[in-house]
Amino acid sequence: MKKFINTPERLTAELLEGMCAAFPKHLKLVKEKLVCRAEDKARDKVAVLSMGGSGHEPLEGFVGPGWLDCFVSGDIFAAPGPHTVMEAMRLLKRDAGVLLITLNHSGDVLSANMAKQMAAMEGIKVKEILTREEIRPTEGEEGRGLGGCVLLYKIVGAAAEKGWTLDEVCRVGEKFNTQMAAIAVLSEIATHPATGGQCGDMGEKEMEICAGQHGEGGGVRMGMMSAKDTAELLAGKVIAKLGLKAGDEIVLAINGSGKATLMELFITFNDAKKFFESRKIRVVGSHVGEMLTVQEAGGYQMLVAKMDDELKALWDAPSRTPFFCS
Amino acid sequence: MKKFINTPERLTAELLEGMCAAFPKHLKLVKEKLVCRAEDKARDKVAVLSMGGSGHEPLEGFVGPGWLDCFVSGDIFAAPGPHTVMEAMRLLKRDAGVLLITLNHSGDVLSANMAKQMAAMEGIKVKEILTREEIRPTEGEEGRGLGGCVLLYKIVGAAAEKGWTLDEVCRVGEKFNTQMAAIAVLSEIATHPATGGQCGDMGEKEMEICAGQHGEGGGVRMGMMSAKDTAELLAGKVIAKLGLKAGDEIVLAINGSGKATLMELFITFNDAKKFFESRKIRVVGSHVGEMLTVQEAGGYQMLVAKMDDELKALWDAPSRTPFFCS
Amino acid sequence: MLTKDMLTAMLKRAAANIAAEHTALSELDAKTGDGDHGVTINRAMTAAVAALDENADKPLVQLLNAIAMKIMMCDGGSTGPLLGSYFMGMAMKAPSDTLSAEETACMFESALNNFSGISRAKPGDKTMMDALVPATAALCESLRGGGSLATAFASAARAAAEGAEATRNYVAKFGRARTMGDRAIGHYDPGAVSISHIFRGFAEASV
Amino acid sequence: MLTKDMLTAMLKRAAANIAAEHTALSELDAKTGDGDHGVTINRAMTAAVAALDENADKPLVQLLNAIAMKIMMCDGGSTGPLLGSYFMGMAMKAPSDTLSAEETACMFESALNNFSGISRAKPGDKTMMDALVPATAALCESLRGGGSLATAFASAARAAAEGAEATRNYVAKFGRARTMGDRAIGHYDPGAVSISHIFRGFAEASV
Ligand SMILES: Nc1ncnc2c1ncn2[C@@H]1O[C@H](COP(=O)(O)OP(=O)(O)O)[C@@H](O)[C@H]1O
Ligand SMILES: Nc1ncnc2c1ncn2[C@@H]1O[C@H](COP(=O)(O)OP(=O)(O)O)[C@@H](O)[C@H]1O
Ligand SMILES: [Mg+2]
Ligand SMILES: [Mg+2]
Ligand SMILES: [Mg+2]
Ligand SMILES: [Mg+2]
Repeated sequence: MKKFINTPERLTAELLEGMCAAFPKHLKLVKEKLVCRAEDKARDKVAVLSMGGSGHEPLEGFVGPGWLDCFVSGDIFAAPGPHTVMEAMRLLKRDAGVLLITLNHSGDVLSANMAKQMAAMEGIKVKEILTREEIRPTEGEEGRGLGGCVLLYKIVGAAAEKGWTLDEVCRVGEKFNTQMAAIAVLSEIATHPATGGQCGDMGEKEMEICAGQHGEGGGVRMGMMSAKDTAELLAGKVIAKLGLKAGDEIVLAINGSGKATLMELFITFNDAKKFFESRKIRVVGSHVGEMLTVQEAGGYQMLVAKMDDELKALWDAPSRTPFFCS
Repeated sequence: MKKFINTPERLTAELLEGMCAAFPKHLKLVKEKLVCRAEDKARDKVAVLSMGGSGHEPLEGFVGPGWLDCFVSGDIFAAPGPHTVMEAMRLLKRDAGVLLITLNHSGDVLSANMAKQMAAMEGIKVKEILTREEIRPTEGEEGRGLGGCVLLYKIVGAAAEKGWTLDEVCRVGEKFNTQMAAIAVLSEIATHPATGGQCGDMGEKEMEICAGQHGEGGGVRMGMMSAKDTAELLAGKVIAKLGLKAGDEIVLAINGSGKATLMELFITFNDAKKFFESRKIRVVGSHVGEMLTVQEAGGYQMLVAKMDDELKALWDAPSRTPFFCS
Repeated sequence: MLTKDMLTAMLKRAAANIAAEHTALSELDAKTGDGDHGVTINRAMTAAVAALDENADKPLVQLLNAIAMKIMMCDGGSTGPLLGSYFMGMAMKAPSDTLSAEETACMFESALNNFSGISRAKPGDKTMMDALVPATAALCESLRGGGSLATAFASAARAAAEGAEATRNYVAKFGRARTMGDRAIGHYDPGAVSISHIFRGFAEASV
Repeated sequence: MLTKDMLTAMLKRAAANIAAEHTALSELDAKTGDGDHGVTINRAMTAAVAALDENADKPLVQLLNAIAMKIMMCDGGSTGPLLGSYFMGMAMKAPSDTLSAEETACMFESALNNFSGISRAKPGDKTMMDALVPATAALCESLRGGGSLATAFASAARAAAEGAEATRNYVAKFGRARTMGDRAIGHYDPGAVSISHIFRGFAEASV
C-alpha cells in the first residue's frame, strides 16, 4: 500500500477535518464525526441524516441545502457506533422530525436499530429509510445499500427543503427507494487504508459483477469486457430488475469506485445512455463522478432510478453541496 | 492495463460525448472536439478559451458561466492541432475579443502559436496567457503548465463574466498567473490508455517531487513520506517560490492525479493548510478534488496562488460548471 | 463464586488475546468481508479494558454498563453493537459483585439473550452466534452441574473453539459474507473466531 | 529530376516505415516523454498519405499544402505542428510537378527553414532537428555535387540516422524531455528517430 497518509488511527479524523476545512462555505465538522451544514437548516423543516463507515469518500460530503443535514461517519469501513448516531439525532431533534437513511449493511443496520431505540426513549421523532437497491445475481437475495443512497439524498433533501412533513418526505423517499437499482462491477480490489490488507483478489483479466462495495466477493466473476459490453450487461439487468419499458424515464448515474478514471466513467455513461435510449427509455437526469468510492477499487456502480413528475421536480430542485453541481 | 474502454481510436470522441451527455445543462459538444457552454455567453463579453490533450479529465469540463466558454480537446496526451484551435477561435470570434489560455507544453505552445497566426490573418482579436506555474527543482528552469490553469480559468472567467475588456481580463489573469505556483508529487505512473504503455517506472517505496504530469521524469526521486511530511515539503517550496510571508492570503487547492483517494487528498489538504497557517499565511479560498488528472497516476498537485482583494472578489464570484461547486 | 475482580481479570485476558490475534482476524475478514474485523474487535475490547480501568471502583452492574456504553461509542461496524449489547445483557443480571454459580450462569445467559435480540442470527448462520451459543450452553451446564469456575470456563472455551471451527462448513446468512453463497464454505467466520479467543481468555484467567 | 509521382512513392514508403515502428517509437517516448510519439507521428504520416490519395490529381504545390493542412488538423502534440510546417515549407518551393536537382534541394531547405521557424531548437538540443539538419545538408550537398537522387537520398538517410543516433548523448533543451536534465542522456530522442525512419523511407523509394 502506497498512500499519502499519516497514522492509521487518525485517518478518519484527519480526512473529515480536511474535507470540512476545504469546503468551509458548505460544511462544518461537529464533534469529530458529524459532518454538518455550514449553516443549519430552519428548525421547522424535516432534518435528514445518514451514516456509514469512512473510506468511501466523498460520501460524507453530500450535505447542504437540498441535501443531508448531517452525515455521521464511522471509522474505515466500520459503521459508527449507536451512540454517535444518537448524538446526531440529538443535534437534529425537532418537532418536524428526523429522517435517517441507512444503507443495508450489517453494522449500519445494527447501529441504526440501537440508535432508534435510544431516540425513542428520548422522545426524538425519527423515521428511517433502509436502502438495499443492489441487484444480486439470483432473485430473492436481499440487496445491500450501494451508491444509490446519494440519489436518494437528493430526492429527500429537496422534499425536506420544500418544507414537506416527515410523512411526506418519507413517502416520496420510499417511492424512490423502491424504484431504484444499483449494480457494481469491480476490476481491482481495494486496500484497507489502515491495515494495508486487500479484500480478496482478482485475476489479471477478470472482473466481477454484482460485486458490492468492498470486494467481499458475492458477485459473478467473468473475463474483463469492453466498456460497451459491460455497460450493456449491467443496464440489461437494471431494466429487468426495475421492469423498465419504452416510454419510461430514468435518472442514470455512473459512480466511480476509486481507481476508475473519469475517462472510463464518461465512456461508460455514453454507452449506457445509448443502450437505454435504444430501448426508448429516456434519461431525464444524470451524473458521473465519484460519489461513493471504496478506496482505489477499480470499476464503478451503475445507479438508475425510475422517475415520475414528482420525482423529476425534486431531482431538478436547486441544491448546494461540494460534490454535486446542480 | 485494465480499463473499461472500447476502441483506442475513439477514446477521446467517446469520453467527450459522454461528458457532455452527462451534464447537458452545463455542456454541449461542438464538432467532436470543442466542449462549449450549453448556453452561449453574451457576445459583448470577452470569450475565454483553453486547450490541451485529453486523458486529463475533467480538465475539459471547466466550462460554464464564470468559467471557460470553450475547451479545445486534442487526443490522448496530444495537443489539438492548430486547425482545431482555430475552429474554436472562429466560433468565439467577437469584437470584445478572445482570451486563449495555453499550458506550457511543447505541443500546446506550437499549436497555439500557429493558431494565433491564422487568427490574426482572419482578423480575430486574440490575446494569450501562457501558464508555467510549475516549481522546478533548480532555479532558472522554466516551469510547465500544471493544474494551476483551473484556478486561472476561475479568475479570468469571472472577470469576463463581469464584462471587463480583453485588456482588463488579460491584466488580472497575468497578475494571477505570476502569483501562482504548482508542485506535483508522483507515487505511481500513469498508463497511456491507447497504447497501454507506462511513462517511466517508480520503485515500491519511491516518490518523485516536481514530477510534472505524465511521469516524464524531470523531478527529484526520494523515499515515500507521510502525508504531512510531503505536504510540508511541497508547501515550503511554494512559500519560497512565491515569497509568501506572514499576513499573506492564498488560495490552496489539492488536485488529485487520478489514483490518489479523496481520503489522501483531504488529509493532505489538512496538513498543508495547517502548515501555511503556522506561518501566518491565511487560506482564503480552497478546493480539493480531481481537476487535472493523468489517468491513474498516484499522487497530487499542490496549487497555490497569492491573493489580493481584486482576486478574492473574482475567486468568490458565483459561477456554474459541473466540476467545481462554488 | 465469580467476583468482580475475577471477571475483570478474565476480560483483560480476553482483550490481550484479541490484541495478539487482531491482524490474523482482519486477514480472515478479508476472505469473506471487508478486512477489518481485527480492527473493530480490538477497538471494542480495548474500549472494554479502558472502561474497566475507569470504573474499577464502581459496582459490577455499573462497570458492565460502562463497558457496554464505551463499546457502543466506538465505530465498531457489526462488532460494536453486537458486543455492546452482550455486555448490556450481562449488566441486566449482575445483582452484586459476587455471583453464585447459578447467578453466573444467568448472567451469561442474559448476555446471549440480549445479543440474540439484535443479532437475529441462529447457530449455523456463520456468525458470532456459532461460538456464543455452544459456549454459553457448556458454561451453564457445567456450572449447574457443580463444576468449578475453572472447569466451566474451560469447557465453554472448548465449545466456543469447536463452534468457530465448524463455521468453515457454513454458508453465511448474516453479515457481509451473506452474499457469497457457497463460496464462503472453507473460510472461518472471523466473528466466531474472535468469540473463541475471548472465551479462551476467560478460561486462561480462571484456572 | 524529382517528379510528383516519385515524391508520392517516397512519402508512402516513409509512412509505411513509421507504421512499422510506431510501437517502438512510443516506447522510446515513454523513457523521456509521455509515451505517445509513435501514436502522433503515425497519425501525422497516415494523414499525409490520406492527403496524397485525396489530392493525387492536383499539382505538387497543392498536394503538399493539402498534406500540411491535413497534418495540422490532427491532434499531433508537438509532432503535428512541426511536421505540418515542414510540408508547408516544401509547398513554398514547389514550382512545378517536376523538380530539377537544384529545385529539389531548395524545396527541402525551405521545409527545414519553415520547420525551424516554429521549432526554435538547434542541433544538439535533442529534437527532430538533430536528424533533419544533417539530413538536409547531406541531401543538398549531394544533389548540388551532381549526385543522383538515389545517391543523394541515401546519403541524407545515413546522415539522419547518425544524427538520431547522436541524440543519445544530448541533454534536451526542448520538448517534454527538457526537464530531465542529465537523465535524458542514454536515451534516443524519439522525434529524431522518426525523422531518420522517414528519410530511410525516402532513400528506399528512390533507388
Ligand atoms: N447479525 C449478526 N449476528 C451475529 N454476528 C454477526 C451479525 N452480523 C455480523 N456478525 C459478525 O460480525 C463479523 C464481522 O465483524 P466486523 O468485520 O467487525 O463488521 P463489518 O462486517 O461491519 O465490517 C462477522 O464475522 C460475524 O461474525
Ligand atoms: N521545439 C521543438 N523542435 C523540434 N522538435 C521538437 C520540439 N519540441 C518537441 N519536439 C520533438 O517532438 C518529439 C515528441 O513528439 P510527441 O511525442 O509527438 O509530442 P508530445 O511531446 O507533445 O507528446 C520529441 O521527441 C522531439 O523530437
Ligand atoms: Mg467493516
Ligand atoms: Mg503527447
Ligand atoms: Mg468487517
Ligand atoms: Mg509524446
